[in-house]
Amino acid sequence: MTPSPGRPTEAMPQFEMHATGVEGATEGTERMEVSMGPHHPSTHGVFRMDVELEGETITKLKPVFGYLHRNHEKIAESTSYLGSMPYTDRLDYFNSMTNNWAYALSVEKLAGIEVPERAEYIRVITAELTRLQNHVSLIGFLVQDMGALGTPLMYAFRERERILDLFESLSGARMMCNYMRFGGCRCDVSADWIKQAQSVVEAFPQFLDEFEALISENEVLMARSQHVGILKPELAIDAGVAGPVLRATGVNYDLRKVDGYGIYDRFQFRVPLGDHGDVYDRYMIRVLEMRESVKILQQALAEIPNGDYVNPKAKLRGFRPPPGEAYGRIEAPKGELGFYLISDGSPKPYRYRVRPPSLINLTILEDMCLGQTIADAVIILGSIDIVLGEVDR
Amino acid sequence: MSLFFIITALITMASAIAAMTLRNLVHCVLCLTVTFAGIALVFLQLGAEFIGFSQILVYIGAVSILMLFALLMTRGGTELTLKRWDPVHWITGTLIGIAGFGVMSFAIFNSSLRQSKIPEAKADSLHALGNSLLSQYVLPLEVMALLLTVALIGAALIALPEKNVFRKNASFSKNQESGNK
Amino acid sequence: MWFEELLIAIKHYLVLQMPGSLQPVGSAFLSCLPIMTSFGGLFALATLLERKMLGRIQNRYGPNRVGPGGLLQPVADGIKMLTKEDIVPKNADHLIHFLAPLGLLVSAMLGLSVIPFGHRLIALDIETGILFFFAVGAASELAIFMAGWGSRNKYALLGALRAIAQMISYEIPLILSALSVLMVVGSLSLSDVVQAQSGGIHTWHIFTPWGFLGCILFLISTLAEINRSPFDIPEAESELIAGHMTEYSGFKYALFFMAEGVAMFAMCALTATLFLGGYHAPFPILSFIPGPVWLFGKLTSLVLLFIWIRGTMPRLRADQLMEFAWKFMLPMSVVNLIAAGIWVALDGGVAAWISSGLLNFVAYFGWSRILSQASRFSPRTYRYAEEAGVSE
Amino acid sequence: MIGKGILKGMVETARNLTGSFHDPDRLTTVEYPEQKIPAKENARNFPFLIYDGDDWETGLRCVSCQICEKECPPQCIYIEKDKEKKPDFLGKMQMQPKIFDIDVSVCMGCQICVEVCPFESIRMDNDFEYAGSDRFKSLLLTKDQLAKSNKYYHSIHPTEAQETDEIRVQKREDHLAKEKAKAEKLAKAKKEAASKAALSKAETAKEE
Repeated sequence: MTPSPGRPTEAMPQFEMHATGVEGATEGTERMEVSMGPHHPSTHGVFRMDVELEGETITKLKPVFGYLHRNHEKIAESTSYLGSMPYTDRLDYFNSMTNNWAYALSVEKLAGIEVPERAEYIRVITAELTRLQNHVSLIGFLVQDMGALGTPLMYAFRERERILDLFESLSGARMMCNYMRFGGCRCDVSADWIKQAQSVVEAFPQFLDEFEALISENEVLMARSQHVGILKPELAIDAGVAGPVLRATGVNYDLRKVDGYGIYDRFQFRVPLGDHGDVYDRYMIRVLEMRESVKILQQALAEIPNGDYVNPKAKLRGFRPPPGEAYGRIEAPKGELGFYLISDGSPKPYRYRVRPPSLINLTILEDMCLGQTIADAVIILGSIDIVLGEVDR
Repeated sequence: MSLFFIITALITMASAIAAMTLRNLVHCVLCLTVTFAGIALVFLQLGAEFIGFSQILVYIGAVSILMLFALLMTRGGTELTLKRWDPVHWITGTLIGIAGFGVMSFAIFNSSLRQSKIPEAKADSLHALGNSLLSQYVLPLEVMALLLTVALIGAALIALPEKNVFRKNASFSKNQESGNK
Repeated sequence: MWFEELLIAIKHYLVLQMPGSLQPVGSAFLSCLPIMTSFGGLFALATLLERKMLGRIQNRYGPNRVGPGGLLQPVADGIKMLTKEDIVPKNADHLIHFLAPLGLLVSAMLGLSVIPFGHRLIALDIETGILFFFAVGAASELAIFMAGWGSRNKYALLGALRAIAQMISYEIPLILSALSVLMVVGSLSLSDVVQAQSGGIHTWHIFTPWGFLGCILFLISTLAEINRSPFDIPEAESELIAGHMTEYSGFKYALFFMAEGVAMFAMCALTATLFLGGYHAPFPILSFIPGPVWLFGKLTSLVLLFIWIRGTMPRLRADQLMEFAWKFMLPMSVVNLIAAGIWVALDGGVAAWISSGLLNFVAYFGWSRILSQASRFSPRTYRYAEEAGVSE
Repeated sequence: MIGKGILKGMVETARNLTGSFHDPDRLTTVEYPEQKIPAKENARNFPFLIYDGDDWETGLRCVSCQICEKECPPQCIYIEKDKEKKPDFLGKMQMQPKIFDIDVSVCMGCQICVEVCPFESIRMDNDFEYAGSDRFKSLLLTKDQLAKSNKYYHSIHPTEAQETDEIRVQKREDHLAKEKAKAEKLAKAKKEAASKAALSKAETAKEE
């Protein structure tokens, strides 16, 4: 009367095989194709995975995207340099501040604009706050994908809300901040705002402790995520993966240290590294990165100097960089975000190209998913941390 | 012969016939389940609570599910492809049925059960059942238990996950190799 | 006692008013009616309670728009479900698709009939009560299969087969851990089980070594049996949309939920009966409060525990779930059965306490250590990059 | 030991469960239509046009220079110039828009129009309740819907409005100073001309 242990569900799908056309049988068992998405509840937006299954094991996975393609790069080539700034908000709509920064950085490189010190501090503060809110919502979503009925996600969103409130009182918008300008920022931060930010940052480690007590040592989470979706460091480097996904494989590569762009060389922080490159490592690396971000924020908020918030020489209207090309990159929360610009001296970029971390981290999805079950594919996708606005552009 | 028994018997027989004649195998199994339930009801009417509920637990809860699983794993639950009126099948089936029925009725008519009146269920029948199972019939019980354990271990062995062979097909690594060539 | 006697007197009076030939049917009807109505109402309240409590766990208010404090939310949900279009897929097997929710609800409701709600307050007092309970529970697997297969939907079928595999696997530890109680009590009748725990809180089975582990195992198996988090894999929305309920809408969908809710109550009531003293008060001094109140109190606290667990836990993967059932639950329930056997053999003295407690304790810690080493998961520590060794 | 992490997590949820009853830091929900969070001072949503005084048509600051139309990234602004001119706050005759439409279903609230406007006439509103029953018309805001008074601007963004007013006062002062200088120059020129004329007259008279 007892079914065999292990995976009794192995052979289930074969029933449907006759009803739906399925590719030819191999080695005696037939395979089933399942199309997960574009409106599947856990594909994080309009993303589709064409999965070929043997039992519940994935034998082939084809990511299909482009449902959200909006011609971002071409639009940017037909609008002014300033006009693309609000569009960069919509690339990775979780992290508009870092998107702004990366774009502003490349335009500044292109036109040789100096950035005042205060503006650099403001940029570091907003970028690290962005990293906090991105990572916190990501781990919330990841645990939600594992089936934790919203509780960790709600806690994560409660904290994210505090940071979004800061963004709103600074830039006017919660997510589409459009805050950076070439040579600085759009408006100044007030002493009051810095105080608010300090209180949010002070309270954040306590929240992280709570969150970790809630879920980090949960046996179910560990069983679900450890040794699942392993990414080898060699493959990660070959595929150009960057950000926490790369660091979870143990590769020490953080642009804040490597490039030292902005004023990151002034702050004391460490780069956490994983040893296994599995889902749990990617989760924990993000938690640890948040703790480091809190350290950076504490230093930056304490040390912020007075001065201009934007280079007074930078022109808002009629901005024409000299002919040339530039590539500016930063360590966005999701990985290396770069903008490559070619100017022909006109008010519009001749070529505008985004290096989206989400898309490039997504290329290794199949390599991580093969041989795992379909339930793992969901959390592996969740652990890569993609935003379809950036993947499709 | 109460009205209730007649209804039960009719349902049991009707579903048994349906289980034989329906073309969709899953429907057949579901009808068979109704037959099992009917038999359990007959047991209950005879006052054999333990056997009746065991019948439900084992046959409806497990055996029919086992059949359904087996069905889905092998045939895919689609319609039977047999010709409906294959005379050879029907004649052999009828002969086997008649033979089985004859043997059964011969056994029943010659058994001692028919002579004696059916005893009323005792209040401590359950205790008696348990005692006899663990004293008089302990050896058959142990043998059955051993057999089932062996079957369980065998099933577990068959179901052991095989080594993963899919990983080497990973698209990125493959593309990269072909790109390098 | 007075409350139970009052109810029974009312029922007898009502039965006597009926014509003689109708009396057996009428008596059965009058036994069923309170169970069906009270658990139907309780289900409605439990949905509200669940949403409210989950909301509070997640720092939200929960439903509070309909009626005072959201009290009428179940009514609104019910109306919504009733007025929704009942969609049956074109290719579905209509009869089976229709019968599945009914079968599930009936099997869940039947289980309640052998639960003693108070002294002599039991709809069906049979010698093999617990066997009846598990037997009708087993029928729900068939109903779930019917739902999954009848819908002609990949997700529904996958969900149904997962559910069945899971339910059959967890039925074994469920029955084995219940068996420890039956061994000690020496009867399959639930009224005998309750009667054995009538002496106050110290006689409850949960406060014995075998009863404690048995209760935990029973509760975990219960969670799996009724497909609740963290074992809600059959309806894991991140993988399988809604499992076997994918193709159901409107009132049939509501029936599924109702069946799940009633099954949860039935299981909780059984847990309370087997391990928590059933309808008995914890202290004899409090026995002036009617038995049903105690039982419902215990049942509600178990339901709250389930909601609490649901608010905390992620969900296991299907194969890990099976591994857990066969590698942890089954050995532990067998060990617990042995512990109960020791208890019976030593007749429940101090020696029995120590020996069966030690057995369970050693088995639990030893086995969980071995298992967690074998399954390779553990909390990790992380290293940080050296400042100098930045690699490009 | 299996179960330790789970127990830790359950303690945490229990703390949040009780905390949600007494700790406003935990229960952050605001029940929207009844309760509203006061808008942040910087909050922006869609642009509007400012007018001075009481009459929106005469007080409208916009001079239909069309810079915002050109700079708007999603190009949601549509302006047509009116043939008739009207005096602005400095008294100069300026162009005015005949049509000024903003399609808020296209607008992304990026604030670039505000930054590029040289006449302080377009600013960001913080009203977000734009839901309407008409899909197209109710989201196409016309000049009369867009025009809002300077007083309203002060009520939603007090600091920014103060700065804007200061800029305008400065502009007026500059203008007045310029006018004055111009007038003085003119007067001086006139005087000079007059004296010159007188001189020349005298000269001619002398000559005669």
